[in-house]
Amino acid sequence: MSVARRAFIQMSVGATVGILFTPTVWVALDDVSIWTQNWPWIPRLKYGEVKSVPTVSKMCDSGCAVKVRTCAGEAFAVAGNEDNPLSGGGVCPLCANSAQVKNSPNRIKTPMLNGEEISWDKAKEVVAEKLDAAGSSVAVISGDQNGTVNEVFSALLADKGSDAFYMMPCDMQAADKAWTGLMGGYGQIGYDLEGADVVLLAGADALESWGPTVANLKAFAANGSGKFLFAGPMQTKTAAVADKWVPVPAEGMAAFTLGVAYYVLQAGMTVDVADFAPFRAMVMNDYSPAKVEAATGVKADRMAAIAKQLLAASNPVVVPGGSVAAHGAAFALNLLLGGAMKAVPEFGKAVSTAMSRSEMLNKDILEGVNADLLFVYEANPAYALPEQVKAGFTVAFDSVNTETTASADLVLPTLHGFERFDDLASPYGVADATYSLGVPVSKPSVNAACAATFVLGLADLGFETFEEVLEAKAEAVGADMDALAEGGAYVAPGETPVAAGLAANVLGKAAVPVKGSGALGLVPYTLLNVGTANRATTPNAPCTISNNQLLGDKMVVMMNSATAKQLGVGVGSKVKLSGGNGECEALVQVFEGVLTGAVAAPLGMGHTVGDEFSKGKGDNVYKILTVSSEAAAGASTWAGSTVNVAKI
Amino acid sequence: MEERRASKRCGGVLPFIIGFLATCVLGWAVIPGLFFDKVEQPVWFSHAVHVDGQGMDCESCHYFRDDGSYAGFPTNEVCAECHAVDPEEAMEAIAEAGIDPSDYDAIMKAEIGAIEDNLASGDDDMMAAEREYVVKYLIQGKEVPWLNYQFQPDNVYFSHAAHKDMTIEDMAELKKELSDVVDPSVFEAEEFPEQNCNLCHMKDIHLNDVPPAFQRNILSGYSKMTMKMWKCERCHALKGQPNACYTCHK
Amino acid sequence: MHVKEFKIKWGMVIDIDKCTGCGACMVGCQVENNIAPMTKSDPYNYAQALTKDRDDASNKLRTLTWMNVYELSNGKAFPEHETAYLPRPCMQCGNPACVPVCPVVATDKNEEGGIVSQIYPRCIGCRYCMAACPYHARYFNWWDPLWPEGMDKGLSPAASVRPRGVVEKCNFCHSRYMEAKNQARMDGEDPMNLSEGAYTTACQEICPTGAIHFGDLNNPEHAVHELHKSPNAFRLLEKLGLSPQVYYMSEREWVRKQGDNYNAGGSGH
Amino acid sequence: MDSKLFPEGVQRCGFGQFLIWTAVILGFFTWGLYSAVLVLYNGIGTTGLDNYFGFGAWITFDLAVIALGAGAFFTGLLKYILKIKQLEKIINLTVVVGFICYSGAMLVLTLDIGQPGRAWFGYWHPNVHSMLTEVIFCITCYCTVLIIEFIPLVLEQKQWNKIPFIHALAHNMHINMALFAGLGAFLSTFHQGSLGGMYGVLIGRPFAFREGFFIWPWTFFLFILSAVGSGPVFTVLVCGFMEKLTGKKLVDFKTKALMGKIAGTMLCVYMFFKILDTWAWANGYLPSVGLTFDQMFYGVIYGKWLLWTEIVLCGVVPAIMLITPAIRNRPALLYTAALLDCFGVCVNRYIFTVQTIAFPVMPFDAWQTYAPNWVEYASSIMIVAYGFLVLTLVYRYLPLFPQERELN
Repeated sequence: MSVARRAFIQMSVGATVGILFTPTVWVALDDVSIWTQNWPWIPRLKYGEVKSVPTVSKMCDSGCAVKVRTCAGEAFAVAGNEDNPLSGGGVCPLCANSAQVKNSPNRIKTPMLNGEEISWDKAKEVVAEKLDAAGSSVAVISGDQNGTVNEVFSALLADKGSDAFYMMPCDMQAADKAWTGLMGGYGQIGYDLEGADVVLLAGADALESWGPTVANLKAFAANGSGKFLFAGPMQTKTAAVADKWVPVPAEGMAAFTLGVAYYVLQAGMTVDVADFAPFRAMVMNDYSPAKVEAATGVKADRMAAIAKQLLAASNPVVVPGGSVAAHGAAFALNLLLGGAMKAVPEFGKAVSTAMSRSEMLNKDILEGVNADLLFVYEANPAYALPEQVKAGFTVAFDSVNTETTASADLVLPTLHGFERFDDLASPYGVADATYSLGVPVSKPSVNAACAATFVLGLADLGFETFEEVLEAKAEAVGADMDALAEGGAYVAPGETPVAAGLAANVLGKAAVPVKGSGALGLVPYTLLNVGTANRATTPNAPCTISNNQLLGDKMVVMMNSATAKQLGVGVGSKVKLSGGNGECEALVQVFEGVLTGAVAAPLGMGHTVGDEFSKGKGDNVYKILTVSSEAAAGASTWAGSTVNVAKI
Repeated sequence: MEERRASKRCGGVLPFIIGFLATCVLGWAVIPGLFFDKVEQPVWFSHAVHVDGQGMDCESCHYFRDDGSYAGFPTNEVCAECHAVDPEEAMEAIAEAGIDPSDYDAIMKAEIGAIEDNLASGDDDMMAAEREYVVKYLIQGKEVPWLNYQFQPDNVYFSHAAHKDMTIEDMAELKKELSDVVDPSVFEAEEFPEQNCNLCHMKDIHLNDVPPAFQRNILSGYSKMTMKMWKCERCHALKGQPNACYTCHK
Repeated sequence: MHVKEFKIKWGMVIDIDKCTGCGACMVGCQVENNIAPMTKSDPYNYAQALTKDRDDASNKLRTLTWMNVYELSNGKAFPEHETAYLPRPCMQCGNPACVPVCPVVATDKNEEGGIVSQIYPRCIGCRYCMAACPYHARYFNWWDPLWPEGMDKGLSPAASVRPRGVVEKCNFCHSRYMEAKNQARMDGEDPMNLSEGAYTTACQEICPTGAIHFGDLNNPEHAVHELHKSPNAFRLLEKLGLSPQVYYMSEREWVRKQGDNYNAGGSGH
Repeated sequence: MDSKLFPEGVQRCGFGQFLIWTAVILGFFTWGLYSAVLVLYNGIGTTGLDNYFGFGAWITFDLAVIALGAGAFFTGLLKYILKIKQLEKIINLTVVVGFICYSGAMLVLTLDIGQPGRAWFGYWHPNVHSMLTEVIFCITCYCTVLIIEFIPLVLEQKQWNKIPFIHALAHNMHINMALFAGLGAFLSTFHQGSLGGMYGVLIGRPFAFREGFFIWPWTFFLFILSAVGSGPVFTVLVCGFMEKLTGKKLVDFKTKALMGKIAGTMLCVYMFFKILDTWAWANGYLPSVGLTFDQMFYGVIYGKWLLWTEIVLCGVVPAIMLITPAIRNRPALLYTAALLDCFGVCVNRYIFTVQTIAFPVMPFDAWQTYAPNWVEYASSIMIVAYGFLVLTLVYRYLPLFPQERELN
């Protein structure tokens, strides 16, 4: 061993010892651990003034009144708006994630014509040209149930001589058909859930997805002494907190309601309408408890007990869901009981040539749409109604990519709810006429525009911008624009409902349960965190979706153990559900809260377009729903859908 | 054989000592400096010009909001109260002049009236700095990415409101115990300033004309002046304040 | 058993009979506390391609949900079946199982208010606290937090973004406590005697049915003070002696029993 | 080729054969290294662990190898402190095995913690109440002790030992080895105990929680006993395996039988207390918190068979076999008993690690199951490969077995 090498080794040892006597190693160790606290690939926070700005969010069907929390002007969270009766401080799980959707990569960034990016001017040219060519063969499908944007679209249709305004299927439509159509009533039906002392939710999943959900939940919470009964084919989340769950098949809901009405009539309750006698006779003859029990499987004494509870109550209300007949039966029962059902007067129109809400609800989308030019506004018919909608040229307005925008000829990005003016006029179900306004909170982050303003540029409807329309609307409502912008709602009390008749002859026929030919009843259910027909689930919501709906990428359907035994399946079995014109794949979960002989499947999954949180997750149950015609009521319904289940 | 062994022994100590001393010197004198990058502030901001020259207060820019949060660095909105260049007007003028709005140098050279007429500075250097701020940030609607000498990472929660009533005078009693935490000269002034900023922030920053470079740790990204946890803890302990984790972390 | 007591004791009383399990609290919590949405792929990490995908939200054993809603069943067959939903934040135990086990004092119960802290920069990620917590209230960052392109600009200023490899849990939105104290200081009030509602958690604020009550259990002016003494109130796993600061309420006996099946008989451990 | 480096007077296989053998080991090692890199680069998400099973294969592996490595400190204790002369024939091997087990465990721990860059926090911010802190301290200190115990063996390498300084150093270290043996015994006893204590203190986990003595739950003492009841025979197994592999006699059977006797005695003591503990847990503690013994088990994966295997088949049976001279003195039966014993202690560590956290404490929660994925297997195999590699090199170049020359 040479001296040099040895010296080198010794020097190295010395150097090593030496460095330990300096801060170098220890500081480096410390810095490394600090580095692990602030890895450069971990996003940093931004700081600034934190504000809460009131506006409305329209992610869910009814819309939520919210306060958007911003930091340095950037929206980061959503809180409820205590000053607004639609919120009372609460938010639904979809709208709770609205700020994240605003920044989602799934936003449509710019107008697209057949997949090519185009300018807004070019888009306007294209639409104007198509509008000229289409003449009166123009249709609109709106995913907005209560916004003034519908007035603008319907006024455009009126301008072109068309009445083809369609709303996506909703209970509001069935209610309107029953109330104004069959029973000749006035106004929009509302339910005072807070003031009622007994609430029979006859198919209305009011505390999860039906109507103004957040307002319902607030009313439920505020209603300290009221009893809530839930009738439906499945123990939904509403049933979990209701005092009693009464298992009733969806197609039997009308018959069940009339079965309850039987006892109410027996107790001598009357309504002062022309066809009361035939109505009474119809119920007493055709819907005796024994007959209803035979048709629906609901025990007569169950109905008697419910009727007794309703009769004993001072302010009861029955809240229907499902078919037109179910709505009619419930309205008749409410009129008999004289309780907390309300008729909510419609607000004045901003655009004079626009349709009234009832007129907008008149057309039945389930019967099919066909037009040369179709406008789809923030709706997703290509997902929920793939077979019903046809058009020569489709213009889809939406803020995010959906099945509908993917298949549309022209895609026009709308501003996100927090970037635009919007409003909420009496969402269906509220007891009082309620008007709320939403104002922009953030600057647009993509090349989007206001859909209504775009439409106003296509025809002379008397306004230049949607903001002007909303000013006119506020004036028509009689509200103060500034107070509305600060988040307060304009409220006018609901009135006592008055009907021309009880539609005895129609109801008698329409209430007969009609079931499809499949082996099992299909119970489609909606959970807001899973999504609606128009809105897929949001980035943070999948964590809240239970393995009873989704397991991996597979949809989960639920049935009780008796049904599972009958089918020879168990927890985790893979099954194929076929019904309507389609098929779904799913895994089985045993849940005792489903009617025997029925299978419960979650709506809102199985998207083929969208972000990674919804795309390819589960299956689309809309494919296997069967549209059946309620011939007597002149409407169509999904109630009574059945499926065949095969093990795979 | 004897000789070799002797030389071996001798050689065993000397190289060792050389190595030891060399790294000791390196480790104390040279290496610590290598941990830091020097980064200049994005634009030249002179506290002296604003405070001395314009007679502004600290609170003009660094104030408490109504909710008790602290505004820290002023936003464009605050700056624009004096630097009254209308961004829209300026952008229009830039467009008219046919200049790309992201080509800062060209804009600064073009002497656009909408900008130049509203500059407040007197001498050329200051005017250049002000112009730079206006062109690069104000009219672009971008906030200036000021470098915070007292940078703290996101996991630290610091409440200015909780410290606002502390005075340097009170703290002077603890100057010995705090000698490693607070620059001792802060306690040596004849008359203590009204604000207590000097306790943690760069001393007498309001008199500063050319802001010093920000020394960024190459590994952790911290400022050389970032107050480490033990300093916060020392003072809290001395003042009888809680040192629970969530007192300062989030 | 040693229970740490403080003058202020922030606590929750959750009314199970009001909870519909809608999930708004979970979403509100994730948004407030910068919990990244669960994404399968990491476009910025090339080594991810070599191994398996990250987990998506359907894998409930890998999700990060400080607030988690459990579904309870009374175990009976149709039609006698009943369900209930039980939101589970961190229990902020008086005698936490997780605190004494942490080897590096990254979690502690040492602050006025009794909130169990969890300090991310200190945590070495040994997961001993997770093994110790019977409520599954502690979560591990299995992957780097990742927000889909552009979504990271809307982060909440309330909580630092945690790197992978550390444990985290609900802290009753602690930075809101700090903000409430700041506001009190600004208004010349006593930050150690906040009025009801001055400090709220994100889950409580967003809950549409107001099922979650929050306040100082020791302060007679706060609603939870009375609520937690209700005969229908109970705590999870009472008998293990962890002494949680989160209470539940239900009029349904089977729910109370499931919340604490150790309640029946015996003197407790 | 490298025969000059071999220990004095022994034969080793050819260099080519040695290279092939090493290459095979390195193959496994590289596979494990790849998984380790994935873990460090991507995070622990790559494993099969989850929020219910924060502890899994790695911790089980750690606890098992540390228990099996207990042969080092216990044999050291007997040899240097209690002066049982005969054990010097196997003491070198116990030290090497102990070193491999402990250093391997530490390598796995670096992977197992989410933030390896902060591993030193255990020293800088220790929580004196945490059993894990005790583990971190003792395990690192004891690993250092093992290195110190290992060094003289390395220094005795034939070529190095020719240097007078190294020769003297090795000699001096040998003389003072009793000190380190004592220190090692102290450290090791404590952390074997604190590993058990880690589970015993979990008040929220009725499966593992135990009352105890002062701050130590009973599991603290049970873990020490089970470790010393299995560590010595693990060394015997390693020795036997090496003999099979090399075709040479390395340690006389008398020594092995003595090791068996030592382990057997300790195992008997352990089984006595373990059975007592299990009984008291099932009949005393569990009912006191409203639980039953049956509720602690689930299906096949967490069935009672695990407990019976551990206590009866791999506990009582080997204990009887090892203390019965007639059985112990027959090689085949000694090895069988040793295998059962070692397997038993592994099962024990597995049950304490996994079943403890698998039991759903909240009544409405469900049992979850855990299976390690390839990443955890591969990284554990990496440590095994590392052990093989160290033993291979040590056997080839260091005078590991003082008896080798006379026995062959």
